[in-house]
Amino acid sequence: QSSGGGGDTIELTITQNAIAGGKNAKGAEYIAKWVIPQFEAAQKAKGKDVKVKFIPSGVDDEQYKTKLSLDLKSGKGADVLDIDGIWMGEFAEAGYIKPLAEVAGPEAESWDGWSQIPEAVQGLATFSGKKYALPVGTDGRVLYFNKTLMTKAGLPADWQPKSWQEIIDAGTKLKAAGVPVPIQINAGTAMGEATSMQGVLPLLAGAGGEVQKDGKWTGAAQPLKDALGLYQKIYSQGLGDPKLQQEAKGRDKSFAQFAEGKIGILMEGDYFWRGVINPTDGVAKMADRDQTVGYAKIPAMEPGKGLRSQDFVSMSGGALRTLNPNSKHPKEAFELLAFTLSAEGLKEETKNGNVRITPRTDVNKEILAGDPLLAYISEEVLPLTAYRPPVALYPQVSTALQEATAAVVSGKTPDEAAAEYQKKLEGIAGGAGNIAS
Amino acid sequence: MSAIELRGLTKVYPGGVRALDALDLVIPDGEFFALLGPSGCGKTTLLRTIAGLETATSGSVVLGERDVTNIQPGARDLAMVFQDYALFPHMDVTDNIAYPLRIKKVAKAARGDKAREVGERLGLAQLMDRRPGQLSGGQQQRVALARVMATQARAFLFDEPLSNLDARLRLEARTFLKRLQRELGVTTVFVTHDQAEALAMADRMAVMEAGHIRQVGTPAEVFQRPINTFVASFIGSTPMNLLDAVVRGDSLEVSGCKVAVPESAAGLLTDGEKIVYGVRPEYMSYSAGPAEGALGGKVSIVENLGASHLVTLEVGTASVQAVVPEGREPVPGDDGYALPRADRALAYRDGDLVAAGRGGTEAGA
Amino acid sequence: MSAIELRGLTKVYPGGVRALDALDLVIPDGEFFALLGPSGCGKTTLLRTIAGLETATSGSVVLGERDVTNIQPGARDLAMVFQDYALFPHMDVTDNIAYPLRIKKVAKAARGDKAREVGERLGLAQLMDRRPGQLSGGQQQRVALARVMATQARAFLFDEPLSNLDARLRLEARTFLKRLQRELGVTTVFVTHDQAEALAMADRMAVMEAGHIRQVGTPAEVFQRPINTFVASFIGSTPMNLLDAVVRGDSLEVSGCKVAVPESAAGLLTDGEKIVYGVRPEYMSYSAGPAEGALGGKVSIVENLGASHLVTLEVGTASVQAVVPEGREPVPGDDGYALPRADRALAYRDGDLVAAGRGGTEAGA
Amino acid sequence: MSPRRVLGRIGFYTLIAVVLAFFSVPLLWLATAPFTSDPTYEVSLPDFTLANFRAILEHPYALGSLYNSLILAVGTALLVVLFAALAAYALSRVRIPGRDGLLYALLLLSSIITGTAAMVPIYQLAVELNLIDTHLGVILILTGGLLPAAIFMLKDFMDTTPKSYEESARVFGASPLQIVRHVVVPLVRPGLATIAVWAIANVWGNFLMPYLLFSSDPENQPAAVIIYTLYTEGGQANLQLLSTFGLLYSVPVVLMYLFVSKKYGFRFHGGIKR
Amino acid sequence: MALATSPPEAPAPPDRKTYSSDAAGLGRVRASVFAAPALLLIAVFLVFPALWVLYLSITNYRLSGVEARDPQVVGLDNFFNALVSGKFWNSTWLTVEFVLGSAVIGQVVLGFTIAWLMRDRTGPLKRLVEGLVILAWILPSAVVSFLWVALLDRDGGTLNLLLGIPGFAWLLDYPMLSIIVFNTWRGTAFSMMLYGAALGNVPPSHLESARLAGASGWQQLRDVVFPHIRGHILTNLLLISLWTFNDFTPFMLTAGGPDGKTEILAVYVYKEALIGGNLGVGAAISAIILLINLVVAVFYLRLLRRKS
Ligand SMILES: Nc1ncnc2c1ncn2[C@@H]1O[C@H](COP(=O)(O)OP(=O)(O)OP(=O)(O)O)[C@@H](O)[C@H]1O
Ligand SMILES: Nc1ncnc2c1ncn2[C@@H]1O[C@H](COP(=O)(O)OP(=O)(O)OP(=O)(O)O)[C@@H](O)[C@H]1O
Ligand SMILES: [Mg+2]
Ligand SMILES: [Mg+2]
Repeated sequence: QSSGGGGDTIELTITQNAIAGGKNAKGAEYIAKWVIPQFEAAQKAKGKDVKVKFIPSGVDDEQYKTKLSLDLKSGKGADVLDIDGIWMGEFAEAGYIKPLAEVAGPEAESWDGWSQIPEAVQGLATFSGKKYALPVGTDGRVLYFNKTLMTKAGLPADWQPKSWQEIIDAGTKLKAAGVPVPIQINAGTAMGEATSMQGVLPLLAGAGGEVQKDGKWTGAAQPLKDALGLYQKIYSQGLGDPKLQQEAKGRDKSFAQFAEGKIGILMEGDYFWRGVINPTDGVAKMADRDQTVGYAKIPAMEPGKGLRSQDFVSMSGGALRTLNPNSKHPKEAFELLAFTLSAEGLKEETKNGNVRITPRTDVNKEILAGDPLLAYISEEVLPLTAYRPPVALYPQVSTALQEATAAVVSGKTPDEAAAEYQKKLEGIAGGAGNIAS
Repeated sequence: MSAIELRGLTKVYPGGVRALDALDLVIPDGEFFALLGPSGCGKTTLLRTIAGLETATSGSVVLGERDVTNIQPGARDLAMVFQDYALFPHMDVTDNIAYPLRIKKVAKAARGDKAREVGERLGLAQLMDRRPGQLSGGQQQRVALARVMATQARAFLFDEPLSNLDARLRLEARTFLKRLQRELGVTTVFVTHDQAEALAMADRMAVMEAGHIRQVGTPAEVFQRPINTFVASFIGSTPMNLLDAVVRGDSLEVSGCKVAVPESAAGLLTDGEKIVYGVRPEYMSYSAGPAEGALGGKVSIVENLGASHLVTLEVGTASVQAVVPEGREPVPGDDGYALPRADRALAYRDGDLVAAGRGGTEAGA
Repeated sequence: MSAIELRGLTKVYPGGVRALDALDLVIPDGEFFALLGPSGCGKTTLLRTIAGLETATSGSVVLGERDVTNIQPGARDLAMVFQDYALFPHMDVTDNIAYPLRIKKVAKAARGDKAREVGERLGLAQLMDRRPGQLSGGQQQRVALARVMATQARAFLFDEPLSNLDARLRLEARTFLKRLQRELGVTTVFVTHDQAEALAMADRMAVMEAGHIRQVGTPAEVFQRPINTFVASFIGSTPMNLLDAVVRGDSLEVSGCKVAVPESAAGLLTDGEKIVYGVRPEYMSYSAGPAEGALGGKVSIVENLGASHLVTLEVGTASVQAVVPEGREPVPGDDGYALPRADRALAYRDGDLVAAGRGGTEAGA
Repeated sequence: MSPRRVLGRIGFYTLIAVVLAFFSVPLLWLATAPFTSDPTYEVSLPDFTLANFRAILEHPYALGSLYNSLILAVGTALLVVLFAALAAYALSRVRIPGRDGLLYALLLLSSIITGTAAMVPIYQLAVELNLIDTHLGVILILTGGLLPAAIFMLKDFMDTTPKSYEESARVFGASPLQIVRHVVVPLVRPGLATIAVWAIANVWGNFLMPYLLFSSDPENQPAAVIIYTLYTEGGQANLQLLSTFGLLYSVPVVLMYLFVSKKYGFRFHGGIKR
Repeated sequence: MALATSPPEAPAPPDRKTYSSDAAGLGRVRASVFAAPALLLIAVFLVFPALWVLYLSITNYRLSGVEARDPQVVGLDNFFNALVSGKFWNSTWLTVEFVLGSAVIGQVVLGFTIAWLMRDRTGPLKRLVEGLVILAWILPSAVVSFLWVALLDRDGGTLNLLLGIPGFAWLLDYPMLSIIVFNTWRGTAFSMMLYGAALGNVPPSHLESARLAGASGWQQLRDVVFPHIRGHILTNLLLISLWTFNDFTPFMLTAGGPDGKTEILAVYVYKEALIGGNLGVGAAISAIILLINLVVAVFYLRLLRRKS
C-alpha cells in the first residue's frame, strides 16, 4: 500500500518475504521489534511523526515476486521492499523500480554506508551502471564434508581439493568405505534454482565459464561441457544418487541425509550451515556440527582454470532492499531503508545466533568472529565469488541449465546436453545472434 | 348462481397440443362435479386452467360474477388438492394445514388454532406434529383436505385425490369425501379417471375425450343413456356390450341372434341399417336355456364380482358379457343365453345415441 | 402335482421386520392363484422370496420336485412381471421381449422370431420397433407379459401388474390376462391389493395380513364366508357391515333393532353374548317401509354404483350400508329399512367366524 | 448360504477392505506426525508430544488464519449457495432460449479462471474495484469462479423436485419469493448443503487469490496462505509446524462435513435433462 | 369454435395480458431478477477476466521486464509457438493421460464401484467408507500433498514400509501412475456421491427382472444400470474432466518432474506464467486448454444426445 499520510503523520510501509512464526522469522522480528520503534523514535526526535508498518510475507520466492510485480504495476506496494538480486533487471526494465537517486534524491548516492560495502557486493545492486537498491547481504558456496566419513575413507579431516579430479578421487574412496552417497551436487529441475546456484553455476565458473558475458549468453561452449562432464562422472560412476536429483523434495532429503551421516561431500551455501544443520534451530539439526562438518573452497577444474584464472571459485547471491517509486514519502522511505542497513541495525539483527554475512565490512568483522564458517566465507570465498546476471531472461536460462544437468544425470552425454541447451537458449534469447559459443 | 363458468375455453400447449378445445361448462354453486375421462383427455389441464396454473389460450373463466381469466392463481380464491397431495415434506401437519393462512398473514396463534380445529374435524388430532413422510396415504390425503378446508375458498378443485390410495382406503375415502362436501356445501370439481368414483360421488359429471366434453349429466343419466359409444364404453364397472347389429324390420340381428329394438330407439331406425347395439352386462338376464330374443353362445370366462359374476359368452364372432347373480353362474364351456332388457338397451348410429329425447344433457347445453 | 410349495417360510428383514411368518402354502400346477392383502402385509415379499430375489430366513421353497431355497433367481425357471413392468427404456419392444432369451444365449435370429411370434399373439405386431416410452400403459403391460411368455417359465409371478393402468384399461386387462392364463395353463401367482381383481381372476386366493395368510380358498368361499373380521372387511367392493350385536334368545339386537341369528351360527351362540354381526350390503334387501327383522334408520348418503346404489343408513349410532337396485334408491334424508339375508349373514366372536364347518380352507391347510 | 453367496461375501469384504485401506493409509501421517517431536516423512509411532501444538499456538498468525479461512469459506459458500440457488431456480423453472448453451459456456469459461494466467486480470480488476485487502473482494472473486458449476449442479437438483409443491403454494396465493423461501429452499436443502460443502472445500484450499488480494496484512490471510509460511528461507518445510498446522487446518472442514452430512444428508443429483 | 361472448358485466380485456404460467409464477422478468446477481458476479469476475485472458494470449505480456511496461500484440504467435514446441505436446499428451487415467478411469470407475457396492447398504460401514472417501476430497491440497509425499517416500514411505520394498521410488519411476492414483484418491468422492444418487434412481425392478432372466452381474450393469445412468455418467465426466484438466495439485507432489514427466498443462501454465513470468504464453495455453475442454464437452454432449 502506498503510504498515504494523513495530516502530519507520515506513514511508511516495509515488506520482505519474512514472517513471524515462519519463514525468516528472525528477520521479521528484527524489523518489527527493533527497526520500527527505533526509527520512529529517531524521527520523533527530529520532530517528524512517522509511523512504519511491516508487511510480512512467507511464501515461495516466485509467488512473492509475482505479488510484488502485481503491486508495483498497479502503483501499490510497500514503500520499502526486499527483492532478490536477480530480479533487479526485470523489475528495472518494467519500470517497477527506479534508480535510488531518482526516487530519493542525491542523498541515496551519498549514503555513508556505501563506503563499507565491497565493490563486488555493490555490483549486486547495480543495473546499467545505476544503483537501484541497497544490498541486504550476500552469501557464498563451499563444499561441506563429513569429517567422520572422510576419516573412515582415509581422507584428511582438513580436506581441501585443488581440482575436480580430487573430488572424484575422494568420492571413490568414500564409496569404497561404504558411504551411501559420496557426493551430492545438485542437479535436475526438481530443485530449481538450487541446482544452478549449488551446482552447475559454480562448476561452470570452475571451468572458466559464465552464463552471460558482455550481454551475450554463452551457448554450448567448452566450460559448460566440462561442467556437465563432472556431473557425468559423478552420477554415472555411482558417486551420487541420481534419483535424489529428481525428487520434488530432493533437496530437503539431501539435507536430512547429510545430517544423518549418509552423504560425504555436499555443495551448499552458508544457509546450509546457519539454517539447516544448525544444532539449535536448524531443520535438520546436527548436534555435533562444529566437530563433524568440515568445509572447503570449491576448486576450479584444475588450478588456474577457473573464472578469471582463479584456483577456486564460488557463486553468490543476495537480497536487495529498494524503494517503491510510487512512494509518497521517498525521502523518509530512504531514511528507513538506510536505517535498516545501518551498522547498528545489522548488529542488532544478527545477534543471538542469527549470524549472516551482511553487506558491511565493518559489521562483518565484528559479528562473524564467532562463526568460523561465515568468517571463512567472508574472508576466503567472497573475494573469489561471482554473481548471476540480474536480467529478466535469467530465470529461463537457469531452467535450461537445470535441464541440461538433468539430461546428463539421466544418461545423455555432456555434448548432447550442451547442444540441447544451446537450442533452448536460442529460443529464450530470441535467436542465435544473442548467443556466443 | 353459477360458481364456475367456462366459456369457449381453449388451451394449446407450446408444443401444439390442443388440450382443451373451445370448452363451455357451467357448474352451479355448491355442486359436487366430477370430470371423468381417459388419460390425456385434458382433465388436469381443465382443472389447472380453472385454478390459473395454466393460462387459457382463448376463452374465459368466470368465478361467480368475476372474470378471472387473467388473474393470478393466488387471487382466485380457489383451493386445490393435487394428485400427490403436494404436502410440504419439511413442515409438520399443523404447518401444512396452516400454510394458506400464513400466506394470508393470519397471526401465528390464530392459524394454529384454525389448523387444529380443522385437523380435529378430519380425525387428525393425534397427528398434528408429524411430518407427511410419517403418515399413511389415507392420512396424507386427509391432511391435504384439511389444508384446503382451512382456506375457506370459493371452490375446491381435486385432481385425482384418491388414485394414490389402496383399493380399500379408496372406498372409505370416497364416502368420507362425499359426506364432507355435503356438510361444507362448497362447490367442488373432482377429476378422476375412475368411472365408479365419478358415479358414486358426483352430483353431476362430465365425460371428456380429447379436449372436448362429450356428455354432462347426473351419474344416472350418464350411466343409463351414454350419449355416444365412447361414453358408453367408458362408464360402468363392466364395459357395456357394444355389438354390431343390422335392423331387420322390428327387431335387430346381432351376431346371428334376433333381439328386440331398444325402446329408446323405437321408430328411429330404418330397415337394413347397420347400427351398434349397446346393452350393459347389468341389464341382461342370463339363463342356461334358450330364451326368446336372447343372445346365445358358449361361456368362455366367468369372473367373480362378489355377490354376482360376470359371464363372458362367445356369441358368433362377438363376446357378450352379462352379470349373473350369485348361485346361478355357469362354468366356462357351458352354453348360456343373455336376454337384454329392451328398456335399457341402446342403439348407436355412427357412434351417437339414437333416441328421441337423448340421454342426459349434451355438452355445452 | 404342486407347482409351488412353501414350507414354514419366514422372512425377517435386516431392520427386524418380520415380513413373512412361518408361512405354508401349496399352489397346484396350472392354477391362477391370487395373493391379496393390505399394503405392507408381505405380498411382495412372498412373491420375491419365491422368485429368489429375497433369501428366506428359514423355511423352504419347493418348485415342482426341486427345493430351490438356495438357488439363484436366474436358475429357478420363473418369470415375473413387476408393478412398473420394468421394461428397459433403451431397448425396443422386440429386444425387451427377447431379453431373457438373449441372456440364455439363444441366437439372435431365433430370439427375434420368438419375440415376434409372442408379440403377435398379444397384438403387438405393429409396435415391435417402438421403445417403451412410446407405448401406452396398456401396451407396456402387454409387452411385459410377452417378455414373460417368451421365457417358457415353470410359473409366472405377477406383482400388481394392473395397478398402474387406467381404471378402464384395468378392467380390460383383467379379462385379457385371465383368458391368456387359461390358454397357456401356466401356474400363476398374482399379487394385488384390489379385492375385486382377486375375486374376478383367481381360481383360488389367499388373504394375507401382517406376514400371515389368514384365509385360502376360492373367491366365492372367501367372499361369502370370510373367516375373520379382517378378511370380511377386506373383501367386497363395498365394505361388509360389521355391527356390534348382543344375542337375545333366538335373535340378535343390533343398534336397537332385532335381527335374525345368522343361519351359519345357529346353535353356536349363547344368550347375552356380545358378538359382531356381519352382513354384506349386497345381501340386504332395502325397503322404504318398516319390515320385520330389518335395520331401520335415516338415509345419509346415496352413492351411484351404476346399475345399483349404495345407500348408507344411520341406524342408532351405527352406519349400515345396503345395495339398492336401480329405480328403488332413496334420497338422503329418507327413512329406510335394510333386511339382511339370514343365509348370508355371519357372526364373529373375538374376530373369528362362528360357524360349524367354517368357510373356505384355513391358512396352512 | 450357498457357496456362491459365500464367495460373493468374501469378495465384497475384500474389496471394501482394499478401498478402506486405499483411502485411510495416506491419512496416517496426519494422525502421527503432529504428535511426534521430530517428524519426518516416515510414519512411526509418535511419542505423543503436544509441543508442536504449543508451538503452533504461539504462531502469531496460525489461529487467526483459520478464522480468516472460516470467513472466506462461509462467506463464499453463502453467496454461492444463495445466488446459485436463485439462478438455478429461475433457469430450471422458466424456459429461456439458449439456457443450456449459456450454462455450458460459463462452465467452460470458469476453467480458465482457475488457471494461473488469469491472476493479472483478476488482480487488476480488484484494484480498479477497490477490492484489494478486503475479505469481500476475495469472496466475490471466488464466488464468481464457483457459480457456474454450482448453478449447473443445483439446476439438476431443482429439475428433479416436483412442481406441484410450488403450484400448490401458488394457488394459496404465495408470491414467488415466498415460494422460494417456504417451499423450494427447504426441499432442495440437501443439494444446497452439498454445494455449500463443495464451495467451502474449494475456498478452504485456495491459495493464490487470497494471497494476491490481501497484500498488506497477513492478519487477513487465510490458512491456505499461512501454511506456506511454515517453510524456511531456503524453502524447507518445517514438518513439526506443518503437520500440526495441517491437522488444525483440516479439522474445521471435516467438522463442517460431519455437521452437514448429519444434518442434511449428502446427496447429489445429476443428469443433464434432455 | 364458439368463442366466448363477453357478458356486459364482465367485459373481457381487449388485449390478452397473460401472466406467467410456470410453476411458481415467476415469469421472465422475475426469473431474470433471480438470475441477475449470479449472472452479474459471473460477468464481472469470470467472463470479463476470462476475455481479458484471451486478449493477453495474443500479446507478449510478461509479469516483469520490458514487455511488462509495454506489451505488444503479437497475434497468434504464442499459439503457433506452443503448437510447434515439443514441450507443449508432451504436456498435452501427459494431460490426456492424466485426465483419462485419473478422472475418466480412476475416479469414475472407483467412484462407481464404491457407489455400487454401497448401493443398498446403510449403517456404520457405509458411513465409514463414504466418510473416508469424502475426507480425501475435502482436505486442503496443501495438506494432502504432504500426506502423499509421506506415503510414497522412497525411504521411510508408508507404502514401501507396508509392501516391504524400501527404496522403491514411486514418484520417480512411476511418476504419472503416482499422480494418477493420487488424483483418483483425491477426487473419487464426487463421482461416488453422484453415482450413489444415480443408482438410487435405477428402478430395482429393472435389475431384478434381469436377475430373474439369469443375467450375470456384468450383464445387469450393461443392460440395466448403464443405460439408466448415462446422463449422470456424462454430467460427471464433464465436470471431473474439466476440473482435472485444470488441476494443479500434482505439482505439489512432483513439481512436474522428474524430467517433465508429470508436467501436465496446468503445471505447464503455472511454470510459464508464474515462474517464467510469460503471461502471454500462459494465457495462450490457457486458451488452448479451454478449447480442448470445449472439444471434450461437445464430445460428451454428442455421446449423450446419441441414442436418447
Ligand atoms: N406442459 C405440457 N406441455 C405440453 N403438452 C402437455 C402438457 N401437459 C399436458 N400436455 C398434453 O395435454 C394433453 C392433456 O393432458 P392432461 O394432463 O390434461 O390429461 P389428463 O386428462 O389429466 O390425463 P391423466 O389422466 O393421465 O392425468 C395430453 O395430451 C398431454 O400430453
Ligand atoms: N427391504 C426391506 N427392508 C426392510 N423392511 C422391508 C423391506 N421390504 C419390505 N419391508 C417391510 O416388510 C413388510 C412387507 O412388505 P411388502 O413389500 O412385502 O408388502 P406388500 O404387501 O407388498 O405391500 P404393498 O401392497 O404396499 O406393495 C412391510 O412392513 C415393509 O415395510
Ligand atoms: Mg391428470
Ligand atoms: Mg408390494
